[in-house]
Amino acid sequence: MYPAIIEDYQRPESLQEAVAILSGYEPGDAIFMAGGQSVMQAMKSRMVRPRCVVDLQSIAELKGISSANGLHIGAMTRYVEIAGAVELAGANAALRDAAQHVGDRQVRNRGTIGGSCCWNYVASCMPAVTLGLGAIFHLLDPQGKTRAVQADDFFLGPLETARGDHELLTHLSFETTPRSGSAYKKWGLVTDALPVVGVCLKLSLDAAGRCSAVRMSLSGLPAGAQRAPAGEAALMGSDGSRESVARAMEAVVDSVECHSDKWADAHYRQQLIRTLGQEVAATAFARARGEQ
Amino acid sequence: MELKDQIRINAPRERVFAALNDPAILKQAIPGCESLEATSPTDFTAVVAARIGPLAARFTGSVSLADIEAPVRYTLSGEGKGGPAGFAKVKASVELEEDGAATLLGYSVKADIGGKLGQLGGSIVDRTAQKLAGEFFQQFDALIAAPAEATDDAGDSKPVVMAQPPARGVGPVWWGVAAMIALLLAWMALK
Amino acid sequence: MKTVSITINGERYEETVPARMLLVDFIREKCALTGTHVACTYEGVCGACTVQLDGEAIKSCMMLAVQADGHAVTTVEGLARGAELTPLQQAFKAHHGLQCGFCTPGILMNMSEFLEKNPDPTDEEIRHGLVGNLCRCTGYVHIVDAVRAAAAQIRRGS
Amino acid sequence: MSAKPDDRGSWMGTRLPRKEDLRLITGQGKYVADIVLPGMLHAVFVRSDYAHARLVNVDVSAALEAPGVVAVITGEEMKSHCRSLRQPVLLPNLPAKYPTYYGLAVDKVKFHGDPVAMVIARDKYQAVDAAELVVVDYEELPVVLDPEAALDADAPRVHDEEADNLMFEMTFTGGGTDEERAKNEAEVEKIFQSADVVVKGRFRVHRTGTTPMETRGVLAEWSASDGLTVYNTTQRPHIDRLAFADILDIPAEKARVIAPRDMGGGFGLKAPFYRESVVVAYACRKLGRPVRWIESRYESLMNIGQERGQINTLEVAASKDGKLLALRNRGIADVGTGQIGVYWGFVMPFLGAVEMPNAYTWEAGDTNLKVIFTNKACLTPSRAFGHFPTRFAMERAVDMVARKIGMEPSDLRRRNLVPRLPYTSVTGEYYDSGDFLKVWDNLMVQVDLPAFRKEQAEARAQGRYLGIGFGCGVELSGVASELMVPMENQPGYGAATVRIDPRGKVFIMGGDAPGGQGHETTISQIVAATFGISPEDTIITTGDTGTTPFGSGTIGARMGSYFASAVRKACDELREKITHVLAHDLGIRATMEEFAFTEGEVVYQRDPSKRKGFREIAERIVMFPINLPEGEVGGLETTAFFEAAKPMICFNADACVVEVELATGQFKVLRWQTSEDVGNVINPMIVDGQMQGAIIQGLSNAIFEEFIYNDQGQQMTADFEHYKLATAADVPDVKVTYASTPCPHTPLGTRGIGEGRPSAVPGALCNALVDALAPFDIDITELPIRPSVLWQKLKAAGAV
Repeated sequence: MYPAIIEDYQRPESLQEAVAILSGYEPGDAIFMAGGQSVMQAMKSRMVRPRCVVDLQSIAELKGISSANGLHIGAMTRYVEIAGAVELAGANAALRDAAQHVGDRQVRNRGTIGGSCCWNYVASCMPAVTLGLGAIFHLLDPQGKTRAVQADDFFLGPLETARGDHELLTHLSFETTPRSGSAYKKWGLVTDALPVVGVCLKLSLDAAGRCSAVRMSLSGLPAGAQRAPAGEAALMGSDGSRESVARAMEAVVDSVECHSDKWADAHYRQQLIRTLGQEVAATAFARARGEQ
Repeated sequence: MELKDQIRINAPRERVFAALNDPAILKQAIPGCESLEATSPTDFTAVVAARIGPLAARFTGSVSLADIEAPVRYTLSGEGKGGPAGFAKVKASVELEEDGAATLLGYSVKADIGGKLGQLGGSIVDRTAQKLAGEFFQQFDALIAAPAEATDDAGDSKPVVMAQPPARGVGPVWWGVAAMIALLLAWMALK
Repeated sequence: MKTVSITINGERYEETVPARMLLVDFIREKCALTGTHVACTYEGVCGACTVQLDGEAIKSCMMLAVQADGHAVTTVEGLARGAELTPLQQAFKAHHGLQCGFCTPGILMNMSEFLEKNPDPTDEEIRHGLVGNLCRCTGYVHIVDAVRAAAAQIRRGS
Repeated sequence: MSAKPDDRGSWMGTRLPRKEDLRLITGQGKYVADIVLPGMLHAVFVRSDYAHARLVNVDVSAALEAPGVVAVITGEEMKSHCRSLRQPVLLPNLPAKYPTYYGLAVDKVKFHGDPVAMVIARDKYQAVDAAELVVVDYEELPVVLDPEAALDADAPRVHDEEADNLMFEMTFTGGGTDEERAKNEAEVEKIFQSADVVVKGRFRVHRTGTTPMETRGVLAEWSASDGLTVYNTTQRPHIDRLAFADILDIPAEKARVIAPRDMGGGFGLKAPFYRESVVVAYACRKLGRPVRWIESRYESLMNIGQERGQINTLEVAASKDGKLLALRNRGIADVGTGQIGVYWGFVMPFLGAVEMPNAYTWEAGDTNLKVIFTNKACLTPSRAFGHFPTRFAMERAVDMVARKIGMEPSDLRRRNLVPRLPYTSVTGEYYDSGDFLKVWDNLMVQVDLPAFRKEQAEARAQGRYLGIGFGCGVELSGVASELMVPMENQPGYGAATVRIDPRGKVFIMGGDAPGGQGHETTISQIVAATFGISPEDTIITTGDTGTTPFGSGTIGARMGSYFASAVRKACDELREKITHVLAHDLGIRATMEEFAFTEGEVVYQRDPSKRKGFREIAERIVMFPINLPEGEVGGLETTAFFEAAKPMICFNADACVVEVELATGQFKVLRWQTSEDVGNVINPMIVDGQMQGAIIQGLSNAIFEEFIYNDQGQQMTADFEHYKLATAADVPDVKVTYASTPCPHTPLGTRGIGEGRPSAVPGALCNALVDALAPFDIDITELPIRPSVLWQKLKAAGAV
């Protein structure tokens, strides 16, 4: 189908120009277009009917991965670039795990990390992964003011984020902690489908090889991207043994709300949390130990 | 979709029932409510501008009341139309029970959505509806419980919003409307 | 209405179009290049409309024409040079990689970029690369055969 | 890459690359959506949001005012200006309730997606804008969705004019009278009473179908002199033409239907006559301008392509040494509204019931089918027409017997395959020819079961669960008039016109309308082989009722059986004429058999110096028709018809190997191996492709796809995010092998293949899963089979 009438299309070339255009509209009347792989679905089904589309493609500052001074990823950095970025190792390797399996090649050639996080669809990978990695979201407002929002505060629930109506997400920054590893894995009925359940785990090891810091997040559940604090607590001090991971995932299963739908019932989702948890834990520990 | 819960409101039963019949309160408590009008003693229409994240829509709902047994219980049925998006149908019952100075408000809602709204609503319908119902109650509780708390010297006082006496016969429209908005939002919340 | 200039298969098209026009409609209706197909509604899942935007495979139904202003698009009509088919096109013919042909242009546009990035793919990589293109006729078997054969042919040629 | 004729110079049996491909791989294909006519308008349907509701009012005033809008058509207008779709040409000769319905809904909407109005605008975007402005006032009615509950006396009725929701009921065994059937039932019961082993299952198959990548499309134009021309995505243009004429009340000579040469798959979905086509055709006549409707995927998934949808309660009696004795089945098909012309939803389950006994010998059978209306989209034909569910039930039941008596399922199958043909099944289906055992034995050679059992045991010792599953299927090879006339009120014969031009080029015209099966190539090989010319020198035209002989369409594997045979017959008639003239010119007395058509020449075999180029003799007969043998006239063109006296079949057998992960129930199909009897193969590459595609469709149906209605009758799977098709990464490679027996009833020994091919798949798949999990003794009787379901079963069995 076809989008409803769009009165105006703008393609700003600077950040300031972009936020200025948006601020000229009532909230919701103008939207930023990043890769468009979600927004176009919403526009074509006419769930979203913007008066103005502000296309971010020409703003160079929004693009690319930089590890010069901590890890920064521009909001308009595409999945294809993240999937192939060798610098995303160890603590941030989960970004690659996710980006390699979002949608399909064509989607990965257009879709962006910032677009996905700002859309915050209920079942999607990037919100859960950036949450699991503890990303910081950098926002710019029309007055030129910037603010940094922790991932825990950025995602407010499906389709809602802390981004203000007239704010632009410019980039995300990530910690590059040593002796750390992360991993993400999802399951869907067909290959690379939206997650029925996905698990992201990031951990740091102490000198004895035990977990000294953990973040865990889930995708695919009705709450949208969410932390799994019970699992995190249970994994602290773990050496990565299957038993310790199993205990942690059981704690997760006990503490989160799973739902039933046509792809899987709630019990099966719980089982996926258990099995995916084991897989991502094995990978994350290996990465933290420098084995991968 | 079915929602069922019981919540405790810090106000006596009569007062809760009256507030549920007060369009001004309801209008404030319903997220995004633009208007709330009685078209007959038992029929009401509401226009709600709902918004979630990047999505926005205006939604027209109509609600009819039945089995009114003040201040104890009533049932309602409602229908909301989202234009080409589809429709929502709601059947609900509410029961108020005294719990000391407070009131236990029990409700059960069955809602069905149709058209694109339902097809694209997917599994997040319940969640969104619950969230909105939660928002409503939070606001509702804040609106009607505040005076009682103030007289109890129970810490920070909240502004008293109850501005006018309940209009006669205006029923608890929030039900249908809240659930319908929830459904509409669920529809929009899909990619 | 917006005036856009899009280079398609090396030819520049300047047209004034509504902002809401999809790129795929621009290609099919404004440029009369009907090799690019549409097979889903709003979901953008089937991949039949895949073209290359500045050399990368994308779904032209998931983009507005105005977004492609100033860019270069390649469609299936732009693959062959005159009568000379590309190795991938030849392989699809030789290995019966198509039946009804409706999904084929999208697959060719996706796989020709895929093979540039990964000239020596495993079958598993080919299949993973094809996830964004639904085919209902072939069961994918001969498509995988064709892509594998084309990869070998391209490697031999270079 | 180009194939060559075989040693004898024949193109038959060679892997000739397809003639169709060049245009399709270069973007030059012309599908219906690619056809643009001057002044063309765009149509969009407004469809019901409700599954069952009275139409109180349809207000089109705002839509009419919208920019670009030319007209809005409603059901009332269709009813007053056109006949209903309940026309004799579209009605089977079977006793069923046939609802009266029109191009658009009148009075009532009966399923979610029922068309209520059609908006026509100059621009397709504007047409969608305006469709949003049509305001429909519905009075909701209670829905009936469960086919079993639909038979309750107080169930809401889908069609007000009918007494109940039972559309069709038939018993397929025992004979024609109630008395005979009762006697048969008693006899079957006696076998069940005394049998060593009885298995019983309630086998439920969900709604799923074949979903071609190209949706439907209709482009209609009207001219006062020529009447109606419709470009329609149809598999049967000649039947459509009659239907258009009858419904729109147009003289039949003023109706022409053209199925575009390129059609993006059909698989049966494009075989019915659809109501949307009528509205588009009506609108173009009313407006005097071309009108085009291209179906959206959303509409397609809501309206068509839904098949399967049966519950079969099947019992099988067997002896303890593995002889199948009797079957008893009670089938229920959920047909939806039944409002789709030609098939009416029930013809598929009807044939499915007929085909239930499959390739096995039975002493007796007792089968009954009830087809029931519900507030859902009408079932439409899909490849494996009706018997995907019955075969799933049968192939599972056979394995259940094998397990019960401790026999290898493959051994049990072989023991019960019909050993000699012809044979008539307990439901009266005639199996003409072939060799089932040869096909089976070839499969077992490919599979090497002892080696697999060893691999399986070793894997199991390591905690890996491998399983093997078998299935087989008798499929119709085309449909003879004997079956087509009662079933679809249409002839089964194949028809072909063959014309040779003065340059020796051969034109073939057929009334069928292919959608990717490679007719142009296959026919060119037959013609090339028959005339000893190159396939390049042939031109095939299909789909245009204005230029092709009457035919029932591309349905039911008619290509290799009926169309190919008609082409061959026509070619032979022309060979007869050519050799007759040539013998006359050479001054010899010779019969056709004494000439060879080879390498572009016609050679007198007793004296090869006596020969003439094919082109030269063609030119002589077409252009210089003088000095001809007595009684002969010039010209080289003929139309031939082929009809088989009895239905014909093909046969196939499948084996697959799966691996299941206990912890999640996730499984992978590791190998898929087939053995086929397709008669003489014209182009093995094309046949391989047909088989592979069919098998993957079957897998995708069995695992991923499902049309879901919620408890309000809302269709919840109307896009590809919700209706999941298998991607390339989800399915295995498929190895196709042949153990063919030439068909004695076709001139080339060919059989039609491909239509029924997916039906052996779900049984084989589920048998493999059950085999892999044999230690836990689970069973599968319902589809779709998904990891979550398998895991629940494993959990219930205490495996995890």
